[in-house]
Amino acid sequence: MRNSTRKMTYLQAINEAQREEMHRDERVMMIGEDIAVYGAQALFEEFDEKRLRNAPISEGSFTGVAIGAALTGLRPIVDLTNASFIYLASDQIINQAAKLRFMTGGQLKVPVVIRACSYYGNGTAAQHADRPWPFFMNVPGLKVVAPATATDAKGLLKSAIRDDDPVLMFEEINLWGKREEVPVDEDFLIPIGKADIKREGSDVTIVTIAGCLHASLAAAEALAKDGVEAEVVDLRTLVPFDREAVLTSVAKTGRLVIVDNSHKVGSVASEIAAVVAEEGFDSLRKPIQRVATPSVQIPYNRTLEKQLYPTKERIADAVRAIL
Amino acid sequence: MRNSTRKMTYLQAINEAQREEMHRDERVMMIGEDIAVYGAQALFEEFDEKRLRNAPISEGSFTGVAIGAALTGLRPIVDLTNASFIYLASDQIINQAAKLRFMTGGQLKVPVVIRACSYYGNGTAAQHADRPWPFFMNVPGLKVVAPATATDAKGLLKSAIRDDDPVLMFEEINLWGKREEVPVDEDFLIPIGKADIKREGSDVTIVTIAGCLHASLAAAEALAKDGVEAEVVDLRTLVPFDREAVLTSVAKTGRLVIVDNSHKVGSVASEIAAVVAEEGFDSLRKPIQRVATPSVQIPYNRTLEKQLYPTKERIADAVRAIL
Amino acid sequence: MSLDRPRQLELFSRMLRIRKFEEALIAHHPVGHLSIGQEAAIAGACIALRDDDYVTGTHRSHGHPIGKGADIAPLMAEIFGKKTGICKGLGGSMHLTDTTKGLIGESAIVGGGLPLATGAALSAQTRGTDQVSLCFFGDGAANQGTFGESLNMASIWKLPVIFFCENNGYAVTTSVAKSHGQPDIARRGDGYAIPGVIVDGQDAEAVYEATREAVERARSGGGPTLIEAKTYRFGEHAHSLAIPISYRSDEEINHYKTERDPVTLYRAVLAARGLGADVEAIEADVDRIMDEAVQFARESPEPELQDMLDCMFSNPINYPPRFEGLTEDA
Amino acid sequence: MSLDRPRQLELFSRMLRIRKFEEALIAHHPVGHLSIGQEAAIAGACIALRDDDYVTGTHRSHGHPIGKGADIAPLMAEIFGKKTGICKGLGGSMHLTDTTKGLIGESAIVGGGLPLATGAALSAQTRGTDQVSLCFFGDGAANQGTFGESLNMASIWKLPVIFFCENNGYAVTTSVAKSHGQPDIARRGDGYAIPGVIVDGQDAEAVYEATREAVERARSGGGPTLIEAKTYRFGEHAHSLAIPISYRSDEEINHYKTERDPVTLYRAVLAARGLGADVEAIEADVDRIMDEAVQFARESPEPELQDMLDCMFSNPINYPPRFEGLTEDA
Ligand SMILES: Cc1ncc(C[n+]2csc(CCOP(=O)(O)OP(=O)(O)O)c2C)c(N)n1
Ligand SMILES: Cc1ncc(C[n+]2csc(CCOP(=O)(O)OP(=O)(O)O)c2C)c(N)n1
Ligand SMILES: [Mg+2]
Ligand SMILES: [Mg+2]
Repeated sequence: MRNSTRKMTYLQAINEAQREEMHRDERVMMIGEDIAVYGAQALFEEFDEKRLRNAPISEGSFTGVAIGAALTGLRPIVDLTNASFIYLASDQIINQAAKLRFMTGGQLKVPVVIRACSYYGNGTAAQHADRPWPFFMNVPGLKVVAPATATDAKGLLKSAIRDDDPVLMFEEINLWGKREEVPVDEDFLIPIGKADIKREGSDVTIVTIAGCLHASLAAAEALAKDGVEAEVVDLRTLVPFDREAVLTSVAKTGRLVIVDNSHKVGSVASEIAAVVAEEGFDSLRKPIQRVATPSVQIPYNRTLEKQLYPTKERIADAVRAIL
Repeated sequence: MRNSTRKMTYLQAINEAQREEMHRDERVMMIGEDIAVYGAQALFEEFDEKRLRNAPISEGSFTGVAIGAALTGLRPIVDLTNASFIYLASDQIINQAAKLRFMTGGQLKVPVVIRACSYYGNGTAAQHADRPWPFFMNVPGLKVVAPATATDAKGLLKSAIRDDDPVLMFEEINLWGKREEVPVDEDFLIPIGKADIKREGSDVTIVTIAGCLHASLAAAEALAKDGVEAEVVDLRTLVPFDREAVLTSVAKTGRLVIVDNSHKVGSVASEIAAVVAEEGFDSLRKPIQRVATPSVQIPYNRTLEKQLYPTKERIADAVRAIL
Repeated sequence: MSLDRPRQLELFSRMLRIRKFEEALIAHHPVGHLSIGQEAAIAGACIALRDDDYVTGTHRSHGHPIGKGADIAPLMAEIFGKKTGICKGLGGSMHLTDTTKGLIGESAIVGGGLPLATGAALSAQTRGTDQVSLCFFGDGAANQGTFGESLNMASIWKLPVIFFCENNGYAVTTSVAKSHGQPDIARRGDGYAIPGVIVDGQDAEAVYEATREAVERARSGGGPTLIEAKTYRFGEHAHSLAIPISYRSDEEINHYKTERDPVTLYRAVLAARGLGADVEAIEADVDRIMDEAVQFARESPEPELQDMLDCMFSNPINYPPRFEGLTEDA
Repeated sequence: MSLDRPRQLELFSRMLRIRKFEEALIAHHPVGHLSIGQEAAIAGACIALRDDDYVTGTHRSHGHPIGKGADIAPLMAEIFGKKTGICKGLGGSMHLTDTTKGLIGESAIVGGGLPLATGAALSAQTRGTDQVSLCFFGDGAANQGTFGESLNMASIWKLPVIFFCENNGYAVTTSVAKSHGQPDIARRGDGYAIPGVIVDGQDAEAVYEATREAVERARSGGGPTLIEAKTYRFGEHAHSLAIPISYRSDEEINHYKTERDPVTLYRAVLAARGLGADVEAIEADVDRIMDEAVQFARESPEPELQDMLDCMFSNPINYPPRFEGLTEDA
């Protein structure tokens, strides 16, 4: 049991995490629109409907309802489905969830998890294609995770559900289908705040955010053929991010490329670059490179959309530019 | 007339800008809660009430109403009063104002100005004390200004009102009372996107954001006594920010301190640091320093609050750390 | 006054164009949220408007511009993602917007159009025109906070806006019965002192009548109206969307398709009025329009990166920024 | 059942504590949004609740914890910004929250408490307790989108929540007449099939009666109620806030102060019932409590930076971060 694994997709891993935690702790519940449509349908056979709330289209308030429930003994998981809807809930997340414990002098706990998924390549266009993880970076009191593999998704979501503070989990639709062996141990957790070196290397550090891991690993393989060994640091947790892991790797390589699917300006990549420019400056041998999405809205036309996100090629080029 | 000035406060300069533009262009109007209370009362004597809409407490929708009016021939100024309320309007700002022109293939214009003010030192506590300018940095399609002087406030607000794209203007309550000579010329404008060197110097570059200008100038004077000449670059426009001005100054000084009242993580200061670490790396002689507000919510207790924001001393210390 | 014959035929033509436009999509480019089944509600409302009246819509956006009388080819090309599309291929299926017909945006953010339509009405009132604004929204959107906020502002300022709910009974898989405190959205108007009207959304002329009244009230300074058209979507929430659960019965679906098809129903009405020949002429005409539109869309070029950049700002400032790497990619 | 005498006296005592608490503030630490004039609405509602029932409040937060029976001294110390304050001096005047009395937050974001209270009710229902949740909100808050969203969810899930509107006629300078489609907020309940009740907010026992009924409905699974208490604030929106315009008449203010003072009115009722002596004992007692509270607040220490950091997270991770420079400043 302890070390056994099962092959499953990222989305299955998320639902396994939710299932296991709902069995383990009756305070855990879910709320969201049409949650059955987004993978949770199996849960309806196992759990009381009271713990699976199909919400009206009221993102602002059903997120607030979850926060209110978290203040009073439940441990809700909010499924916002598309990440572009999160702005509607941002007041409740920022002004309530992130502040209530502080404002009450520590009298309250806010154990709520908020899931949101970014969409790609389906022609959903600008109002359904945001990658808003940078938004919540600046808000003290929140934790933000963005796993790139099924194993990390299961382990981080379970840690988030067991955490007593508000945690945002960002997913990407093109990760949902990725399959791998995932630990079945019900107490398998990935700690919040710890990055993972997905590939060791000594020539350059590639810090990857959310789903960019996969293009980054591909770029690293391509670079290896030219004898360039890239270290791929999968951030996994965006807030608080693992500065030690990043700084240690940069101390070793002296070169840093940061890869992020969100728009470049004001991105998580910018924060990492800033921290390294402050704390790791002396080990930096070359300019930092951010590979991100340019400042343009996401178009409906898929040929255009494809060209905007970081690719294996753009990542490898960025590395070559600082060798 | 052309070059004559009048002494007025920052808030008076804002109201002058609004008055002049409402006289100049009958499409300009205002919407907000209790706008008469926030300095606009004089306008009620001069203009039709239809152009001064006292809104119900519905930030999300009255901002959307302004956007809808902007799409159909008006040029609204939204006064959100306290910047901590902007999250309620963020969906309309991000998913509508910033995207409508793009999503319609350029058929629409969105000439709307959205004002929001950050509060300090009044014991308003965490839900009334945010400095949310970083929040909108990551959104393509928005322009963001944050003037620090009455002259810049008047000139930038007038430019924002005449601009055909959505512009956010962030103010700070402790700037409202600052008085100086302000040009009275009704066509006096400060261009969006241009920084202003408020003090020349060759030893270190201090980039200041919003109201941090004043503590930064004070720090520069203190440093001058020790023979350290700081160049103070007042960013004025946060998006798109004047990268040329910043990079040119850093090329001259080789040292960069960035001062920002908002929380440090994911701040505008982080973005500037990232850009310089990419584009100005070779001219950097020392680590970049960000002087900002730590990752903690704003407390009611004023003695504690005071200690959180950048001060003349903290800025000077940051400079000395990299001499 | 009721519709004269030419307008009756135009109403039928617009309904049929919505139907045939989406049948053409299913055949040639199957994507999007289809309005099949809701044509009478859409066209019946739009036929009561002038070209210069404003309309906002939803993710289910195809019907609104067609109902308002927009040219078909640029709409088709848009869904094909082409440069000749009404939105240059940037907006797509959820955002078909033709400003020349008064459309000011189809919001794929559910509930997002309510304040925009209210703002357009405020604009007309402030500028002193007699334009009105009509907001299409769904039953699900009525649960978004913008609903109450917008109705309230429209009421206090007596704005010339018609809030038109296409109540098709479901929001994706969530029925009105399970998501609304009570099933009649029109009943929510009273809380804001706004008249709430329920109309049979499958009866084109009934929808026209209800909307005409509301438009007259709005144009004459009488303020907003909330209209709820009870209607039904024949297809799935979105074309080819896999729904793992069953949330409505086949009986229900079949009943609407066989007994309550708005196009069939209105066709019969017109035929009974002796307009059968005109109807057939319209049918032939609409088929031809769709064939030409599909061919136009097929043969049109795709947009380029520069088109995208050109649509970002009205007054670009340091844009596009070189450092973004975009121009290298381009 | 109506209030027995001990509860009547407790009700009066709570009303008087709110009044005297704020008079003590005016005398010794003049800040904040005062509830003077609204004591009957607040205490009358709270007296119908159990200690373990939940309450959310507003920026006008002083009355709610006092009405719910919280100890006075920690509330006073909080407003003085002291470490001994109920929120360690971090929350302040707009956030007086005592969780031991079921309070789960006073939202200074207008309308922000409506979903929180609804969520507390959902929590009670899901956990299978018979607790209820009461949400205090203002007339202005009824125009926030969270109002309709929260009422709707409470209705569809039959949640044990009481939406209690302190309608004092104004939101800062904006009258209900100018900001609401129609003046009765209770009338908005019908759109969600929620009973809407209007009660005289200056009559303590009338408020109690209306709330008791709503609480019984909620506890017995009957779902939510919307109560609108018509009341009045005697002072300015916030103490010592400069308002450049006049938005309500002196006649109106004086009428309420002289004819409709809830404390005076209820005192007379109790006196007429022969409880004059008990009332005087309470008055003496309350004066003493306030004097002690002010002294306690005065003599209490200020919070330190570490207290702040300790209240940020329940499970701190790499917190506080050294690089933030905070610990250097400390
Ligand atoms: C704010 C927001 N939340 C959720 C969604 C996802 N979504 C798209 S359509 C839809 C259902 C809308 O129902 P309704 O308003 O009745 O319109 P219909 O689809 O029935 O035409 C949902 C939930 C969205 N697009 N926007
Ligand atoms: C979201 C939000 N918008 C605006 C404000 C500023 N504000 C504070 S109190 C208030 C008036 C609230 O009126 P009402 O709900 O009637 O409560 P009352 O002050 O009358 O008790 C306003 C507009 C706020 N705190 N939050
Ligand atoms: Mg529907
Ligand atoms: Mg009020």
